[in-house]
Parts: sequence; structure tokens; C-alpha cells
Amino acid sequence: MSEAATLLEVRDLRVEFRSGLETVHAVNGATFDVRAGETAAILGESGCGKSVTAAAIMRLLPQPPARITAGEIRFDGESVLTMSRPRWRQIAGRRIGMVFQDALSSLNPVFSVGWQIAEAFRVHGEASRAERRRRAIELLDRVGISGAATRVDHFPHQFSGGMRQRVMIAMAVALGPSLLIADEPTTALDVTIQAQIMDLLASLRAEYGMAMVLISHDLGVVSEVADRVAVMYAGRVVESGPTREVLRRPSHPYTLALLRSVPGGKSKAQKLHPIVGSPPDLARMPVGCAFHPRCEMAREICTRVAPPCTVVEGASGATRTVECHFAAEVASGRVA
Amino acid sequence: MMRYLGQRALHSAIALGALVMLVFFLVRLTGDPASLYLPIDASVEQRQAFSERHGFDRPVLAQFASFVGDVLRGDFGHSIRKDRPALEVVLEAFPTTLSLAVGTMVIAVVLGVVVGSLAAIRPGGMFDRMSTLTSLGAASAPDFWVAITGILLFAVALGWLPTSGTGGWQYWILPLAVLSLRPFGLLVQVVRGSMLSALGSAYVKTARAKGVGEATVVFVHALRNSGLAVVTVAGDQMVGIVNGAVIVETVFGWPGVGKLMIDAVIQRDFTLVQATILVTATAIFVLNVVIDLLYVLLDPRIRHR
Amino acid sequence: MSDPAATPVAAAAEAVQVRRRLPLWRLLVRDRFALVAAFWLALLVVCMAFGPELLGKAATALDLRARNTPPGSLEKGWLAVLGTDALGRSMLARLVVATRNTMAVALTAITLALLVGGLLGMIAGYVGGWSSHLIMRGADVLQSFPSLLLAVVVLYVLEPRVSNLVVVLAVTRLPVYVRVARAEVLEIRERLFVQAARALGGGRRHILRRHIAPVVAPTLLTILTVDFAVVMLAESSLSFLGIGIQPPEITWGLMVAQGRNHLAVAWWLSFLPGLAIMLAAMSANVLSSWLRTVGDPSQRWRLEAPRGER
Amino acid sequence: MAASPEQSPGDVVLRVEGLRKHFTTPGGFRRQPVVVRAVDDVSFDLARGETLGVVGESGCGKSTVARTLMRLDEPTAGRALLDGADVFAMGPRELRRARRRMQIVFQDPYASLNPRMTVEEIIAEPWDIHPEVLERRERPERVRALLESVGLRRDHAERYPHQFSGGQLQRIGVARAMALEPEVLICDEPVSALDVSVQAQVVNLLEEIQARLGIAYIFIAHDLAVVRHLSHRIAVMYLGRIVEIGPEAEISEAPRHPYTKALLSAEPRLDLDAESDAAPRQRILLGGEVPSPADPPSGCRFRTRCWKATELCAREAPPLTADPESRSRPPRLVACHFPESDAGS
Amino acid sequence: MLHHASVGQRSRLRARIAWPCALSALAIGLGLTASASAAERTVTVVLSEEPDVLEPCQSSRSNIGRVVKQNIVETLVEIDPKDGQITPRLATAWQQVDANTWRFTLREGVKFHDGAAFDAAAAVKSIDRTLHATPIECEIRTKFFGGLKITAKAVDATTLELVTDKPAPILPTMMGTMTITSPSSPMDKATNQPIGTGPYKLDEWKVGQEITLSRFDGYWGPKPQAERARYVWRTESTVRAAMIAAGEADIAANIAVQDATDPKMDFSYPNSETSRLRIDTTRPPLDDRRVRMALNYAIDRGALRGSIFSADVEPSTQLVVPSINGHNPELKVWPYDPDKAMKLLAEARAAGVPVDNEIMMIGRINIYPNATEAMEAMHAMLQAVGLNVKLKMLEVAEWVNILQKPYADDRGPVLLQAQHDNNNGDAVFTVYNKYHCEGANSTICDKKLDQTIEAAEKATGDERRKLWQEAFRIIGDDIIADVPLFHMVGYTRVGSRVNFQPSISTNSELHIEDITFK
Repeated sequence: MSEAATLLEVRDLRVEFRSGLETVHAVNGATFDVRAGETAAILGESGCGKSVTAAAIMRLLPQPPARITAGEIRFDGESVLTMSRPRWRQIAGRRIGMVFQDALSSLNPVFSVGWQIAEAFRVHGEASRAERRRRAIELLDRVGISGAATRVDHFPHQFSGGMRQRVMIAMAVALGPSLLIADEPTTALDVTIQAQIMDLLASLRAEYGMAMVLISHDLGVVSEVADRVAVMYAGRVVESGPTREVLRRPSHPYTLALLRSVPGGKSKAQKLHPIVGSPPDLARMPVGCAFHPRCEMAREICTRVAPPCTVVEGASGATRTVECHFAAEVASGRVA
Repeated sequence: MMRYLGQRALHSAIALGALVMLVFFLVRLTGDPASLYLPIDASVEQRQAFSERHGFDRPVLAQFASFVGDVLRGDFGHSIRKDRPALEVVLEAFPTTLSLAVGTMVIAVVLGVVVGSLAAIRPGGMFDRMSTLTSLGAASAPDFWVAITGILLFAVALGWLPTSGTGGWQYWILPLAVLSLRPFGLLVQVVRGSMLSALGSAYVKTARAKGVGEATVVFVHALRNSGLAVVTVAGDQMVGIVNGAVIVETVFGWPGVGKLMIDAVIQRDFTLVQATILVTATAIFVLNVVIDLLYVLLDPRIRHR
Repeated sequence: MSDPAATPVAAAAEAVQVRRRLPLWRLLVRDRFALVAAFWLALLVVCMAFGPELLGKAATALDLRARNTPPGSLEKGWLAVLGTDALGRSMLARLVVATRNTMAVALTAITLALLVGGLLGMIAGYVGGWSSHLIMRGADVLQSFPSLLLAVVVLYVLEPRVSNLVVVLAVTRLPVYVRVARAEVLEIRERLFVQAARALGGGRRHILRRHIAPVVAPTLLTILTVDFAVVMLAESSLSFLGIGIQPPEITWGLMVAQGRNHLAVAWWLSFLPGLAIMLAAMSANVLSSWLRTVGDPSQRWRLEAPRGER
Repeated sequence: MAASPEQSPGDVVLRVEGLRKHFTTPGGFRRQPVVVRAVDDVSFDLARGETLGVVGESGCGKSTVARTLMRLDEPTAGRALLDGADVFAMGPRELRRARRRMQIVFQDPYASLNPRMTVEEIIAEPWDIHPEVLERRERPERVRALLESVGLRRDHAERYPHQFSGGQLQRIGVARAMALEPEVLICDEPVSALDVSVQAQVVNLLEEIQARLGIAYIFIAHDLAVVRHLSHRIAVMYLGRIVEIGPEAEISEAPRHPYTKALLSAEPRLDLDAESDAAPRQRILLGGEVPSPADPPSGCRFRTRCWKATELCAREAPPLTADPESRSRPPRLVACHFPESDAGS
Repeated sequence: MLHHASVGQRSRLRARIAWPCALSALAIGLGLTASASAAERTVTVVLSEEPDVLEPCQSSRSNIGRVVKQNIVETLVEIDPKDGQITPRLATAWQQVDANTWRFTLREGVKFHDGAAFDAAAAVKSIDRTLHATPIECEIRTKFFGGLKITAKAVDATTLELVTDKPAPILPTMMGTMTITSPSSPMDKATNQPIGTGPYKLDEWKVGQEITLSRFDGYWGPKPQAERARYVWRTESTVRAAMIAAGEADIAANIAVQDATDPKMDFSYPNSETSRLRIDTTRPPLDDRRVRMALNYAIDRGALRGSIFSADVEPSTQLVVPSINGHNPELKVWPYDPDKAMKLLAEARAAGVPVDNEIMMIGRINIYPNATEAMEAMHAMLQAVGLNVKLKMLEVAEWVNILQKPYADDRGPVLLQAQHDNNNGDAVFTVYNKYHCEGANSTICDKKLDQTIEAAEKATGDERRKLWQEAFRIIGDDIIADVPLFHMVGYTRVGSRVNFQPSISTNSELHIEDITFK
């Protein structure tokens, strides 16, 4: 795999939500990179901090209650968190586009979709009114909405779920960003539509040469589209590396357990292997490794010491990072 | 949409009919107009003659029948007190109340929206706390008390404004201020609440992610979506303003419908009571239609329902 | 039953997640406005309970030589600390004694409105059909007409006694509860837990009682607190127009109305009861918005958050 | 797990015949009332102890089937014979009794439990409605036994729903449904709202219960993987109709209906065993979206998105007919003029 | 009080008012507003209510009379507010021809505003309109001429003859209420365009806002100073007073006692009203004279006066003011003697009178300023001597039902707050109605009194006065039919621009011609 320039760098990101007497540690030192042109997936179950991370990258966290307590986010070498508001507005929408999960609530119900797409051009000072409209129609056409010239004046509620997601995508790629953050873009959609949307995203990515951060809980989707994956658990990236490597030979017990709990294996008679218990209460994180209470291979050290980030050499030579005391054992399959 | 409006019209007509019927019989239970109209020493014969002249001696149902017939012909009867056609009297007073109400609404909505929006930007901030306190106070102050205190303070003690009456713009300040207090207070609360939820919504996130500036986010994206709540509350308050108008018109000597109606009830001027109620209720019906249309204007989702 | 302990499912039970919530009173303490409001309302309740018994005599004792004593001095005894009225009666005593009537009128009226309106609204929402139409049209009639005028007409028919006043005020507030209750029921009855109860074979009464009423009630209670202020103001407006509660009964509204005649010489006569109304109404409003915040999971954190970070 | 139970007509616990559910939207001022055919002529049998999976995209009518079977919505036409007695024709009293035999678990565990009731109250509610089932004094103990049987602790009875996680709540939902010991349990997307790791817990619980009590499930989901894992037979629905129904193995291995085939192929799959990057499996990308059930296409409803559609499909709706190659009894049924065959594709 | 605070007053005021900022801005505010309206010779009068109509026939109603009477329309004669004597206006002389006939000599050279000449024929037409034009509601007809048939005749151009169906000894006094309008006034309906002979003619009535009059150049009398008069109305006394203080109006016809805080602006005048508590003597325990005495002894009139009532009110002994023909000066004001009251009650109780029956005190809201406080105070005073009294304040319509016959049979003992206005010179307008057995508002039935009243009605001159005085003695001393309270005063606030002396008639008529500029 050729080493492209790093476009987005997230280093030791920590985000807290303060509520009552407790502080919810939503993100606890997440670290990952996204290189130009690649598709990176953040994989995790609900509450693992993946969407909060995305919101932090886009400076969309409501503060308060949220607070970024540590870490750094760099986009193209510039620090996102400390950059001035005007500077950030030049980047948001223009160089980074974002697609949200729920297109219905993410589109403003009282403005036509054309207006909303055109707004992207307007805020970035591009084109005349007529030109903006023309380009909005063009974009709608590009994302596969038939009759774009009339649909441009329609309102979000007049579109179906899949169409709305197409509108969202059109809006996100309007200014040809170099990075697209897609936060569970297909979760609310039916499988056949999901396939359409993923297909659309792939072709747009190729066309614009965009990098994409795909945030998803769906192992299937991630395994099919992502070049690299970062698996998050309890606010940390527990394992990251090339998708194929990570999913085929997981080095972290959580990744392994996740894979084993998904139905769809060949042997139907086999019982599923759920991960026991529930994800940890983010306000009361366990000491040591956050996964140890649910980990089948947890040992004494796991209850005391948080595992360091270790670099593991993969089969194809690509490296990946893992946070587990026994990463090597897990990867080799020595621990059942 | 048309069907909806048609339905609303039908409902309003039924409501109007029921209301008029209710009022017609209720006011006739409130006592004999003769005892109030005629001098205290008037004899029984004089009273009887008075009742006969005005038809109050007839059975109530017969009175109602001829009232309905008259109204359908456009005749709202003759006000005994004013010795003029009741409708004429009401229509004369109507513009005053209407202009008061509209003025009040404009002030309350503009101020309410601005203050409420600003408060929602930094919930819990200094401005938010101050505006919350102010709006609560505004919504909680007895209006007649504010009116009189206002006159004593601003007109008498400070001499900045005329005490009362109608005339140039100075005459509008105190009545409008008094009348808009409550709707203003409520609107601030409502706008703040709906702005808060709008600002927390996903579409605002989308706008921010597009790089839309904060001012546009607040005053275009969020505010437009709070419009429905504003219209609903403002519409409700419009009816309430007639309540306030009674007080304000009484204190400031404004010749409006509110005072007219109260006086008519106190004087048992039945025809005038009926006419004012019919006119007011019709106006409220029209107002409701306007609100419905505003809904449609503000929310495309309703347009396509 | 088979032995479940061996399954991973049983082990999962160990990790039961208990979401901690602060008890209500601690949330109250954390919101200074709400705390003051609650304290003030509690004080009023005390006045309401014991006021007339403690100060009833002082509230009616004339002293024509000490009339219109301004507040702020203890020279004429502690009862005159808030001044005296046009008959030389202690303002403090009168304010305290008037609490009972004022609060009783407002509370009874809104409780009545809540019970009747809530019930009608629930029927309209759950039963539907012509009864719903009838109820909603009735609410339309009431709502499309200025409540004050309706109250005036009705009070002229019924004569301004306390009981009639309560009924009138209750009737004018009725539509709010009917509408809200109906809207809530329409929404709640589509919720899954109601569907689940229906699937279990639960009848209308079971569902209304077990599932709908308990959910509708808090919403109505929130409105109730706002309405408390509205009704108190309405009562004082009626007194202003001379058709509210009549002397020798006293309410704050009546005191304001009577005091307005003396506004130019003795501002405190109407200022103090006016202030009492305003404070009580404000307290109710503050408490109501606090209740709304507490009840709204997306806003509750504002109260739970540590000071200075809201 | 356990193989499909032997099927004979006598073993049918629930027989659904010609179920239709049409919603009528209110007409407009200048607008005709619109009839939405959410479910249009659905028939199937459910054997004792069997799991029938129902899959389809949103709007295909699968949840409406569940709701009408429970009479949460009144069916427009059809019969649902529960041991021969037509549930749809029952009066309130009979229906109440029938509901002891047929229960439902909903998709959203947070919404399907009343937040103001304790777990004990929630699980005991069925007995409040059917007091004849269990003596009042026995209830606390039964509640706790049920909690244990779904993998929760006895002391959870005193807690409120907000104190539980989604998977635990869904188990409470199952416990409530089990309180009346039904013969048929309709599971309306019971795991869709749950995370994969937790989803597996609930799936295992459902399997365990079925193995223990022999309850028949109608398991509705849009997630093919879960349905395939759990079901003995699968019904695929499209726009209010069953397009294919038959044994799980037959359908997932060799779908006959083009829609079934597309659905299976669109499902993102973890193909961990494929060693090389080469040959990603062939995916059928359906064009367009599901048409509105208010105005379904003529003839075959799937024809607008079908790559095989001909003029015949527009003219004539294909009936559900037995697949001649089916090895099972009753045989797999397919509603297509041009079904796939083992030889084809 | 806020208005003209002298420097000396300020420190005192500051103690009472928590608006120091208001005070400091006071002088500036007044200076600005007062100069604004000084230019034109227009008098602005602020009334408490807007007239419903301007029909001269209704001008006996004070809200109409204040605008219309003697300003727009005049009467043949006037009653002197000082002594009740009759003085000429449109008639210069009058004489009784026989018991049933009076002749009035009319003033010459008088013109109506529309140019028509005022003569006997015009007077006849106007009187006919008032007395016989039934489509017109006419209070003068019902109030003053009810039960009397009058035929008016023009003997010649300046001689008007009035023939009555029964002797009318005080017909000239009654004619003091009869307004004369132009012959062009419609006979079949009421008019809001009164056309009279007065010094002012109606300019415009902007309903709800104001009424303006302008000086009538063809007026027969002396030319008044004010060129125009403007009437506005405000319900709140405080506001009316404030308007004068702020220079927005010149005369506030009546303001409440507590608003009359500035002796330089506020003038009290006896308003011919007399307040009382009417005792229903037919119901126990009020049917006992000792109880009725006790009621009178229990009321501390001295404390009420100058506190709730103005300091200018006069304690009364009877229902008419001293200027009325028939007022009895011999009667004494009841002293305040609670001990005596209690003793009397004890005696009555000992004699078996059910003294402890609940007595209803019924008041009327706003019957006079502080009416409610007054009732509350008296309620407390009566309770203090041990009477079981209950207070109830009623709105006017309900109160009227209690005031007027027919009375409810099941009524209990009632003390009714009432007030009576007689500014028409003779006791006849009072006594029959209030005290005769057949009187519409009477709660007593005494043979001897009825005979005296009937005799007085027919008598004239001294004899008439003596008989009325005897009647008042019977009412006040023998029967004790009332708790007499006060001869009331009104307050008129007059702005600094004009001179105006209010009188007893100011309540019902406000003569613009009497106003002069400083």
C-alpha cells in the first residue's frame, strides 16, 4: 500500500460530557490517521464514541455540556481545535464535507433542497444566484435524482429516505472536498438502498479523489468498503490497521468477539457468541483495560493496567496498532 | 389544504353559532335592562312600557327567533343605550382595538423573537438569565396595575408621555407597552425553548458543517423553524389581547371593543353585547384562518399534507 | 425452568447499568431561581394554611387614625411594617390572610379545570368519534372567545360569589387541558408500551388508567403551574372590573383593585399585593419551567451540570 | 440449532388466509381518498414450535402483518385461524382469551416498556389483565422466576426501565410476553435496535425459550443474517405481498424470486474466508426505490425494479406457485413468472 | 400629591413615596406639558364616562347633562344651587293662573343654533317632544313628570301656558329640568345633534374620543370667554386627576377624595347627594326602634369623615340638603356612643327582640368613592357593638333589585347602602318615593307620615315647608328609618389656566360659560 500524505490526524482526543455529579468520558484518547484518498472506517457499537469523535473533528460538539479536555486534531497540518472561527468556516463544507445518519432530520424541513445545496456555494462566496441553482441541479442529477430540474424546488419531506441521503451527499460534496465524513450514512436505510448509496459514495470518491471517514457499526459494510479500519471501544481506538488484516486476524479480543457475535457464518446450527454484559458505563470506567469485564481472556494485569498501544506487524507487512496486553496471543489464535 | 380550511370554517361557524346562542340566553339571565336604564324612581308601569317597547316582555325563545332572523338579514339590532344600530357602534370601536392588537403583536413578536433568540444562543448565560427573569416578570404582572403605575410614573411624575387618550404616536406608547408585556413574556419563553431545540437539531449541525456562519444558523435556519411555535403562541395571545384591551381601554380611555363590551354587559345592553360578541368572534375566526395560512407559509410540510 | 446460570446471558446480569439520577430536591437546590420560587410558594402555602387563624383579627381591625401609614417603619407596631391601608388595617396581616382566598381560588379553579379538562381530553383522545368532536367543538367555543368577557357575562348571571368565580375561572381554563390531554393521549396511545398492553388484552379502562393517565398527568401538572399564575391574574382583573370576589372577603387581586383608587397617595396599597401576585405568578412560572427542564431528558443536564458550566 | 420440526397439517397452530390490510387516507377537497394496500393477500401456515422469518424492506407490510395478527390494527379481509378459531372474527371477550395464546415483542425495547412502571409491574401486567391465570400472591415469585429465566436477577424486579440497557430491556419485554405462556410469539424486529454484541444475547435467549417451551415464532426483521440464523422457514415480502416462502436453507442457498436474490446479494457480508482480494461476490444493484403501496405497479409489483421484467409482468400478477425443484413439504412457493432455477444465475 | 409638590412638602413626600427619581423630574415634566395647550382659548373637560347619547331629553342623566344642559340646551328657569330658589333663564317671569295653570313669559330675541327663533310655539313643540314623543326614550319625562298630565299652549309669541290635570304647586321648579330644543329636532326619534339656544353649539362628537363645542355667536346672553370646549373621558379618577396635573385638561368634573390632594387645584362642592343606610324596618330585629337607635349610636361619623369620606362632608340628619325646601334644621346629628348602643341592644334583647339575627349589610360597588371601604368600616363598627352583621357588596343591577319594590318576601333584615340626589329645590322629589307607604323605595309604612306627605304635596309656600319638616321629623326622630350619614361632596380639579367655581349643580351640569381664563 503506497503511503499517501496524511490528511487528518487525530491524536489522543479526549471528550467529556458533564452531567450531574458524573462526567461521561465519551472519548478517552482516540488516535488515528486518515490519508488522502483512502477510505478509513471507524467501527464500533453505540456509545463507543465514534460519532462524538466525528462531531469533534467537525467542531460540532455542543459545549457545554461537552468538553474537549485533551488531544489534537489536525487537518492538512492545521490544528482544527485551535483555529479561528473564520478560518474554520473556510474549511468546513469546502474542504471537509459531512453526511449524517438521519437525512430527514439533518435537512432543514422548511427550505427547499435546492436552497440548501445552493447555500453551500453561497456561504463560500461562489457563483451567482442562477449559477448556484444550475450547479445544485447538476449535483442532484449527479447523485442520481431523476428530474433534478423540478426536484430542486422540492422540500426534504417530499423525498424518500434514500433520496434524502442522496441530497445530503450532494450537499456534502458540492464544493469538492478532499475529505468526506460519513456518519452511519446508511443505517436508516433498507439493504437494497444501502447498496445504492454505498455504490454512489464509492463512485463519487473516485471521481473527486476524496478521502472518506466512514463511521459505522456494520462489520459487513466496513469490510466491503474500507481500506483501513479503526475499531473503537469505550472511547478508545483499540485496534486499527488495514481492514482485511484487522477483520481477518483480529489482535484485540473485542474485535474478535465482535466478529464472533455476528450471525451469518456458514454453520447455522452453531449458537451465536454474544459478548457478555454491556458496554461500560462511561461515567464509571473500569480500571485497567476498559474491556476486561467482558473479556473472555482477561487476566489479572488487565484489571490493573491499561494496555499500551503496541504495533503489530501484519501478514502483508502492513502495520497495525493494538491496545491489548496479549495482542500477539490473540492474533495467533492461541487464546480461544 | 382547501379542505382543511373549509373544515375550519365550518367548525368556526358552528362555534360562532353556539357562542351567540350561549350569550343570547346568558345575558338575558343577568337581569332586567329596565331597572338600569330607567331612573331609580321609575314606576312599575313605566318599566312595563319600556319592556314592551323593546320586546323584553316576549318569551325568550320568541326573542331569539326574531334575533336570528334579523342577524341573517344583517340586522344586529338597536342598542338601547347608544340609541343607534348596534353593529354601527361596534364597527366604530373595532379599528381601535384592532390597531391596538396588531401593534401589540408586532412589538411583542419582534421583541420576543429577538430576545428569545439571543437568550437561546447562550443558555444559562447572563443574557439568558436576565431575559428569563424579565420575561417571567412581564408575563406575571397584573396589567391594570402596570397601566396605572405607568401613567403615574411616565406621564405625571416624569411628564414624558401623555397620560391617556388617543392622538399622536406618544399616545400609543403606554397602552402598547402595557398590552404587549404578557405576550412578550410568553413569546420570549416560547422562542427560547423552540430555538434551543432547533439549535440542537441535526439540520443545524448540517448547516454548521457546511460552514454556515453562526448568525445565519440562528436567524435563518433555527428561527425559521421556530416560526410555527411563534405563530401558535402569538395567535393564542391575540385572543388574550382582547382581555387586556378591556383593561387598557378602560384605563387609557381608548374607544375600543373591549370596553364597549364590558360596558354593554354592565348596562345590560343586550343587542350591543350580542353584536360585539359576533363581531369579535368573527374577527377571531378570520385570525385563525390567517394563522392557518401562516402555518402553510412557514412549513412546507403542512402545504403538502 | 432450565438452568440459566450456565449461559452467558446470566453473566450479563452482573453488568446491570444503573443510570444515576439526582433526586428531585437536589436538582431544585442546584437551580437558585427554582429554589427561591419553591421557597416562596412554600411560604405562601404556610400562610394559606395558618394565616387567617393567626392574623385574621389584625386584618380586619380598623384604625382610622392610623390609615395609610407608609411601610418600612416599626413605629406603629410590627403589623404596620408593610404599612396600613385606607382603613388603617395592617397590610401585612391582610396580605397574609388574603393568601388563603387567592391561592384557594386559583388552586381550586385550576385543579377543577385539570380534572374535568384532563378527563374530557382523555376521552376525546382515546374514545374519539362524535364525543371527541363534541368536546373539541366545545373547547373551540370557549377558546375562541376572550375569557375575561366570558367570565364577566357568567358572573353577572351567577353573581360574584367565590364558588362561582372558581367555576368561571375553571371553565375558561378548561380548553387548555382538554387540548393538551387529547394531544398527549393521541400521541401516547400510539406508543409501543400502550400497544403492548393492548396486545396483552388490556381494555380501554385498563390502558387509560394504567398507562395513559400516569403519563398525561405530569404534562398537565406542568401546565397547572403556569395556569396558577394565569388564573391569579385573571382573578385580579375581574376584581379590577368589580366583579371578582367581593369585600369583606379579601384576595390580592381585590386588594390591588381597591388600592388603585389610592395609588396617588398610598402606592403600597396596590403595589404590595400586586407584587405578591407577580412574585407568586413568577414563582409558579419559574417552577413550571424548571419542571419542564427536569422532565426533558435533553435539557435535564443543565440542572445536573456543576455550577458555572451551564 | 434444531432442525425444522416435522410438518403435518395437524401441527399448524396458526393459519393465515388472504390477509389484507388497506389503510384509507382521508380524501382532500379536490382529492380522492387514497387506499394504501399495506398488506394485500397474504397467506401462510405456522407450525407448532417453528420459526417463520419474515423479511422485506420497510413498507413491505411485514410489521402490518404482525399488528393485524395481534388485532392492534383491524384487518380489512382474511382469516387467522388460531387452532381453528378465527382471531379476526372474535369478539372482545374471545379476543382477550386468544391473546393469552398469542403474544408480541416489539422492536424498540425503550418504547415498549412503560417508563413509569417497575419491572415487576411490567411483567405482572398480563396477570392484571388476565387475573384468572395466576393467583395474586403467587405473582411476585413468578415475576422473579421469569426474570431469571431471561437472564436477569431477581432483584431487578424493583427497578425502573431507565436503569437497564437495551438488551436487558428487550429481555424484560420477552419475559412479559412469556408471562401468559403463549403458543405463538410474534417478534417484530426484536433485535434491530440493538448492538450486534447484545443482539446475539437476545437471539440466543429466543432460541433457548423455543427449545424449552416449543413456542412458534413469527420473526420479523429486515436483517437477513439474523432471520436466516433463527428461522426454519422464511417468507420474503415485497409491497404487501409474499413473493417467496419456503425453508430457510432453500431460500438462502438458491433464491428463486429475483427480489429475494437481490436482497441476499445486497446484504453486506463479512467474507472472512475469502483469502484473496480477487472476485468480490457478484452484487445485484437494484435501481430505483420501492414504489408507493398507494399506487402499486400493475401486474407483478416488483417489475419496475426487476431486470427480468417483460411485458407479461406488467399485465399479469404472478401467483404464488410451488417450486417444482423444492425438496421440502410443503414445498417452497414463489410468485414470479420467470423464477431463477438451480441451473440459472 | 405627586403633582404640585412644593419644596417644603418634598421631604414629607419622600417619606411616603419610593420614587425619588419621579420627584426630581417633577418640575421639568410639569413645565413642559403645561405650556403646550396655553395657546388657544379651549377648555378641556375630562369626565368619568362618555355620554351614551346627546339627546337633550336625557339630559337629566348627569353624564349627558354635564355636556348638554345649559351649554347647548337651556331650560326656562334655573334652580339656584345656593338656596334652591328659582331664577329666570329662557323665561323671564312666571305666575300661577289657577291651581292647575301656570303662565311663563318668555325671553325675547333668543335664537336657536339653527337660526330658528325661540318663541312660545317653539317652546310648546319642545315640551311636547319631551313629554309626549313616545318613540324617544326620555328620562326627564319619566323622572320628573311621571303621573302628571301637562298641556302646553302658546298664548302669544312670548307667553307659554301650561295646564296640568291636577294641582302642581312646584311646576316652575320642575320646569328647571325641562330642556328646550329647536323645533327642527325630530319628533319620531332621538337625536345626537342637540340644537338649543345655549351659549355653545355642538361641533362634533368623535365617538369614543371627544366631543367639541364652539361658542354660539348669536347667544342672547353675555359672551363667555372660552371659544371652544372639549370633552374627553377617563374611567379612572387617578388618571383624570393626573391629566389636570399634567396640563392635558383644565377641569376634571369629579375626582375621588384621595386624588384631591392639592388644595390649589381641588375644589370640593356639595354635590346634593346624601348618603345613608336604609333600614328595612319590617324585619326583626330591625323592626325594633331601640335596635335602630343602636345602629345610629354605633356609627362613628366623626372617624369616617376626613378618612374614608372627605373632610368636607357634612353629617346629615335627613335625606335632603339644607338648601332644599322642607329641610328640617331642628334634627340633631347622631352622636357616637357605642356604650349606649350596647345598652339599647341589651334592653331590646331583654324584651325578647331577636337581636342576634343576622343582619345583611348590602352595599353597592362604587356608589360613591370608597363605598366599599365605607361599608367595611361601618361593618366593623356595628360588629363592635355586638350586632351580627354580614357584608355583601353588589354590582348596580343587583343592588337596584333590592332598592326597588317589589321586595322579596323571604328577605331578611337588610341595611342598604344608598345615596339620594335632590338638587331640584323641593322635598317632594325625595319624600314620597323614599318614605311613603306606596313609595317605590320605601321600607316604612306609617299612617301619620303618609298623611303628612300627602298634605305637603298639595300645599304651597310656608305651609308646604312646615309639613315637609314635620315629615322629616317623623322619619328621623319618631321612626328612625335610616342611619343618616353625610351630605356628600364632590371634588373638581381645576387646572392652573382657568378659574372655575364648582357648585352643587356641577354634578349634573357644568357651565362652560362660567369658566374664565387667568
